Amino acid sequence: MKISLRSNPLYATIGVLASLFAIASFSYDGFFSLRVIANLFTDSSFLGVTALGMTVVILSKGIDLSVGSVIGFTTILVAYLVQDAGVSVPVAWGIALVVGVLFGAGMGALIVLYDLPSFLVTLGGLFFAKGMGFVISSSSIGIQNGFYDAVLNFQIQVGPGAYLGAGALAFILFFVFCLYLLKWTRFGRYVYAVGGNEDSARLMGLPVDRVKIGVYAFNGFCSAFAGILTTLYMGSGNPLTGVGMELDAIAAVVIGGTLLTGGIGGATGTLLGVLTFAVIQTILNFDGRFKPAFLRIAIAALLLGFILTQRALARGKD
Amino acid sequence: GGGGDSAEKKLKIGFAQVGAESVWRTANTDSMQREAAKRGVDFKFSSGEGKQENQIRAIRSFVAQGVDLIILSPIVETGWDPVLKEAKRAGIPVLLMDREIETSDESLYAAFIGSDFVEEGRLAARWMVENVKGDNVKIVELEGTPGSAPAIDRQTGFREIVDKHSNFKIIESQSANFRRSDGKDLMESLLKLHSEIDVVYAHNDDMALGAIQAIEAAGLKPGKDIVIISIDAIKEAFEAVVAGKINCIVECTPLFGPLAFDMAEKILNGEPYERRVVMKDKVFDQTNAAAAIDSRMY
Amino acid sequence: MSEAAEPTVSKKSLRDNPLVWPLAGLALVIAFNLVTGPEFFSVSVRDGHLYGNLVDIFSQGARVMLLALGMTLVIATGGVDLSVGAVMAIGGALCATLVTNMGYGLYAALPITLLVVGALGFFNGAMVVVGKIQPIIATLILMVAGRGVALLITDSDVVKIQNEAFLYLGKGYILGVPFSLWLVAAVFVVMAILIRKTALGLLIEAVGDNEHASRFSGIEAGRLKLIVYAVCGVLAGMAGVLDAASVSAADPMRVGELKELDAIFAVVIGGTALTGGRFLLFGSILGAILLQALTLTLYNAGVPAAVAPVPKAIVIVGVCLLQSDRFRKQISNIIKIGGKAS
Amino acid sequence: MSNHATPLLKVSGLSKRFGSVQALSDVSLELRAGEIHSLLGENGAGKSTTIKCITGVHRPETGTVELNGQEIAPRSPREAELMGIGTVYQEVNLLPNLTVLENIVLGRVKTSAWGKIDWKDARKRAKSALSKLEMDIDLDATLSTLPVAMQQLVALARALEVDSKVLILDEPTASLDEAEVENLFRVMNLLRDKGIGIIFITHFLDQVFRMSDRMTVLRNGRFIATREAKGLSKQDLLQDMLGKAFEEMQSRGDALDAIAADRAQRETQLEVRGLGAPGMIDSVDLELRQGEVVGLAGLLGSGRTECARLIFGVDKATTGTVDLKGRSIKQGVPSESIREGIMLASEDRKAEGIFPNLTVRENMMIALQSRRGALNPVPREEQDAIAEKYIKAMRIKTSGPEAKIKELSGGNQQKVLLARWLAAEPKVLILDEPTRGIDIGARAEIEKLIETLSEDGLSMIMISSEMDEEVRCCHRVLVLRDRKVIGELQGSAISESEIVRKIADHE
Ligand SMILES: Nc1ncnc2c1ncn2[C@@H]1O[C@H](COP(=O)(O)OP(=O)(O)OP(=O)(O)O)[C@@H](O)[C@H]1O
Ligand SMILES: Nc1ncnc2c1ncn2[C@@H]1O[C@H](COP(=O)(O)OP(=O)(O)OP(=O)(O)O)[C@@H](O)[C@H]1O
Ligand SMILES: [Mg+2]
Ligand SMILES: [Mg+2]
Repeated sequence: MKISLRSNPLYATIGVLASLFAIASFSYDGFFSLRVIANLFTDSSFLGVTALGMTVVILSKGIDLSVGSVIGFTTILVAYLVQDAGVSVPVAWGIALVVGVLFGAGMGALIVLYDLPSFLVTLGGLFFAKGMGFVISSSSIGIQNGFYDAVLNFQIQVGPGAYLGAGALAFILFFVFCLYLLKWTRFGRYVYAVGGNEDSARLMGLPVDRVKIGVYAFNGFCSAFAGILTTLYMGSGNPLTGVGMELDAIAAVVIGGTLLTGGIGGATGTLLGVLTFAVIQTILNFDGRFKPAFLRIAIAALLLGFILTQRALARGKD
Repeated sequence: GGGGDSAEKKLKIGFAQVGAESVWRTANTDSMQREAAKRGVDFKFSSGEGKQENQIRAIRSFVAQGVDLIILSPIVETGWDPVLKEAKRAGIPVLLMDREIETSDESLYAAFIGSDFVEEGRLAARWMVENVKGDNVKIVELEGTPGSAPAIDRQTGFREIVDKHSNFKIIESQSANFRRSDGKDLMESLLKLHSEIDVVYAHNDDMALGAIQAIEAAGLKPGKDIVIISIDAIKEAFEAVVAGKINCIVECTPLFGPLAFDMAEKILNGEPYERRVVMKDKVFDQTNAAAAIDSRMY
Repeated sequence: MSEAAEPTVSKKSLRDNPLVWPLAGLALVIAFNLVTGPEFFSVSVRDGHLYGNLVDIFSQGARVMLLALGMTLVIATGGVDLSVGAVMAIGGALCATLVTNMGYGLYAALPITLLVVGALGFFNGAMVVVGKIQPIIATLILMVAGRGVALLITDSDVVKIQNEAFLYLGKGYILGVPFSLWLVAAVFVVMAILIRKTALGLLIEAVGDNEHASRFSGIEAGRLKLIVYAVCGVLAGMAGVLDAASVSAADPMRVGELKELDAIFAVVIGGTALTGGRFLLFGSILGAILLQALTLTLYNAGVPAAVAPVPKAIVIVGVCLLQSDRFRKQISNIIKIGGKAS
Repeated sequence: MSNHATPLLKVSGLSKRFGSVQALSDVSLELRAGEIHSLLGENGAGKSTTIKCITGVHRPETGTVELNGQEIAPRSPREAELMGIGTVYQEVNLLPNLTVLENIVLGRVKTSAWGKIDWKDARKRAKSALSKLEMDIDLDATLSTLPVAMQQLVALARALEVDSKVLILDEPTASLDEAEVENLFRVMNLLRDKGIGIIFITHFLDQVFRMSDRMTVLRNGRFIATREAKGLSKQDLLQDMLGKAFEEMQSRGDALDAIAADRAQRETQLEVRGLGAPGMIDSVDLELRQGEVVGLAGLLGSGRTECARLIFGVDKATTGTVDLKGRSIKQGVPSESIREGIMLASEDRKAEGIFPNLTVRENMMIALQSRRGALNPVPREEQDAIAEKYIKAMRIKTSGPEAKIKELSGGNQQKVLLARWLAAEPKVLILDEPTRGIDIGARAEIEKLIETLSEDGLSMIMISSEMDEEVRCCHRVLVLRDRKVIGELQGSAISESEIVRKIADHE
């Protein structure tokens, strides 16, 4: 079982992503601009944060299907607390994050303590969070709040017409944090160890159970965090938000080169995966000529082209 | 060709559509695209695949592209303020289509053209109250996707009227996600649960058409043993009305194209326009469906 | 607690049988219905065929059963197929278009459809085997594109079906039992024979258990995977045709939405591990039945659709917990203590 | 200095069941400070299970473990480690996706503020651990890119890195070559002198006699005896282990010349010409006659495994041909090779051998099955017959043919794999380390088996790091060095000293 990975596939991914961007820049007026690049980060801030959490889960050889629902739940929870219950925004955010962590830790505990398949437990989590979102409110709640406006008005100008808002900045900072977490901290390395071979990790004396619960708790945090970013992005809460986002997140992680079999991959790849999705979406929005039927096919074709080129390059270098 | 003069710049309009989840929706998209082609507009179409985040992303990219005007068919009512502010800052007017939004700042959009889902619910209920007789009419409501605007509004409007009539009672209200096969599955099970159902009110035609199949499979006659009422009025539903299987459909037209572009041009040319245009929804039943069916486009 | 409630330390063979747990889940659902409304179980004969909730569970569950059967094999090889919902849409759309719009007879349209969806499945397999793309991504591509293809086939319209033979697939009865059920039974039997009477099943399990070692044992993992994905495609297409037939129309937009999750759920709860290896075709059927029974029960109990996911989650986690040795031990301890105390 | 009244580690009355298998019953063991204590027994005797009960991997049903007179009950290997018990488990239990460095230090790294791992310190410690073994491995190499033997050394380095009072080594020498074994022994002696107690498990009796102060023998999960090494005869020890007298394999001496000459006369079975691939091995020529056993000898990393993989076709050769009975075999398609009758028993049993969740029976018949084709199933009766035959013939310890193979002890898994290949009726069988981890009784049987198979006309290529084994089994030996064949020995000319000389002399 010889896995020769290291940076190779990552370079391939960067290369393909860059050329995709370059081709689009030649094809569409106004595509090549700081503004579009800044938008890539703003538009994928919440997907990016969940995908980073998902990266950690997948690295530990687990999977978490509940993220989309937890995001939806968080948005409606925050909107309810701020708008209807009159809780101050930081407190509402704190509550949401704590709930997210507890929810993730709960699923993790079930998975670890009873040795259950993570797929099933988190599928249960998906349904549960989805239902609970509707229990809070079955329709969307708009957030009208001074604090929100202030956060939304906070922007860093990076170029003409190009701003990085709070969401994008949070995403970038969080990415750096995850990079650090995975590469430099004990928890991060244990995650890789558990994903590489759980039995061996146990025999090597690593606290496997705690790491696994930690992974799901961390991902619960990420989902809640992403939910908060979503409320910033939309200025509202809606239990329908986030439907199917678990698949987007998993796909972004995997396109970034993290293996579903665990133990191999990382945050940088995920960032690239998320940006890939964003670039493809932006291209389609810039083009704007497709009929709905062709639109889906175009997304798939771009995705396929991307992956195949990336694969071919990575293999060529081997 | 060569009609394009550099001085006379082509109009660039972006359209953020909800998705392609139903015949009604694709007819709506079609109408817009056809009209845009006719007028020679540089038309940027984006499908949100049923997700608000995608729609917001599309609007932001329209802003980045510097379109002249944005048409938005919002999937939900709330959550548009941040992105509409961005469009406003860029000086791009926004035309809302099909659904209204909830906002603190009405200046965020230039105008609204669309239908009133609550009114559709009311129309359906009014038809029922007038045409269905009985002391204890039992109604089954097939809801759309939980949380979606049409589902909520069509329920609200319908109940508003039903609540005023004590001889009408909604005995069951369940979601079939606007889907035909879910409509059938749900109806099959409700038929077993309730021995007597007088009226089925479906939030869209697809669910009604699915429910009809279930009713027939149970050996009953839709339209006779059970009164069927639905909303949208796609062609297939019209045919069912003519065939006597659906009793009443409330039309919610998707053909906004010509009107929307007229409005867009007015806004851009600074001509006066009406800020809120609500399409007049029509009600069809056995009495008038046959005459209208040939004019159906979708 | 009475003595009867003592956990009968049943024979090892029974406890180790993975089919026990979906059955236990099913028992749970049945018990709930017995308490809340025994009429749930009434089956009568109407118009010469069986009529009742139990029949519906099977006839409505038929589509997910077909999906789950194919998905079982794919999962057994260590893969997963996310495209089944989209392939369902393509299958229904293609068959209906051929029959309704192009005037083919069902006997020509059906084989063509199955061939095409089989080819789509094969395409999935090729991306996994030749392209060496992780299955979840390889099949995601068709999942996204598939619905577009279905829209193209029908020209973004819903295709009405009036062909009698076609409708029979969804609404016909043989000996009072829905045709779809016969179809699933036939597919299951054929698959079970093909897989268990030949060595295919074992080889698939070997590939899923340790693909690397399977190469050393001379198993052509690639070829097996291609076949398995193709079969999964065919079954998904078939489910799409059934769906179209049962509502007399092929809707390219909403058919099969989220069905991939249902199928995977049925497989996993049926005792097949998502990590591949050992698989249980019958378990997946039971899983699909459990899922459908649950849906019907929720309809019947009048649980609002929006909150319905909560009880669903509880059942999923409950069945999960029953599968866990440690949980069962804890419960039996609690019961023992309770027994002593009283 | 060692206090005989309170032993360092005292295990008494351990019992452990796995389902229907009573793996241990009433096992006791005493380890003194500053001694090397061998734990001996056949495959499946319960050695590894005893270890795992001590270190908290398994929870024994009965029995106690005392460390320095205090009862301990570690709930995980981590706790055991913290108490001062360092362990190298059987099979390489490391993390293939991480670097050598991480594999050595993970779980014990220091962290600074912000939870940052102090890699500098870690690197220093890993280096010093490796230097204890006089090893120089690239600390940043991913573990999975190293050969099994190298991984084993990394596992050792990991165990040596902590300052344990008790060191447990479960078959650490199974995949090491002679020089590395020497190295390890040197370190073990050093540790013993420091007063550390070492439990040492191995199947090599000469190593046992050389290294241990005392030894404890298990048989069928039961304690048989603890004996002083001094004055103990090998025969007595074997009697303890096997429960019966043992007949040792004799070198065939001059008779071998005649056999070898006879084999050289026979029809050519396999012909390899110029086989090679860049980075793996330079062009190899090899001719294998019917019934002939050809050994590949060389040091670790000399390219023996690579050679075998190319012939079998799991790796694709870029040059050269492989002909079986004059028919050219398609390169790079193992399934094709198997269908034609060329088979390889891989050295990496975990990754390339077993199907962990399949049964013993299925693991045995799978190669035969894939040879016959999926649509031509091996009838159940035949499968049962195969399973029964080999379980009996190879004395495989299992609760039955329907047990999952992962529940078997390491050595018994190896036997099942051998059975897999024999059941598939090969024409040419390549055995890469076939006796790794196999007990002495079984080893003798396997050697006998090789002889019998050869007499029946099966051609074999054998790779073994036990040179004496190659000396006893092979009719001809190719000596490899630096991925090249550098010489050949035949018949009675094959001897350890000859092989070593060839390796050393070559320029
Ligand atoms: N996890 C398990 N499940 C079931 N049976 C097991 C398990 N682990 C060990 N056994 C059984 O316990 C017995 C003792 O195994 P153990 O691994 O201790 O043997 P061993 O002496 O180390 O043999 P070897 O020399 O082959 O490594 C064997 O019969 C084995 O099949
Ligand atoms: N010191 C070393 N460090 C890292 N890799 C090594 C070292 N020595 C050898 N190798 C690797 O070992 C591989 C060749 O080993 P191979 O398995 O063919 O040898 P072998 O003669 O079969 O030895 P064995 O089977 O005992 O491991 C090569 O890939 C080589 O890169
Ligand atoms: Mg052992
Ligand atoms: Mg080797």
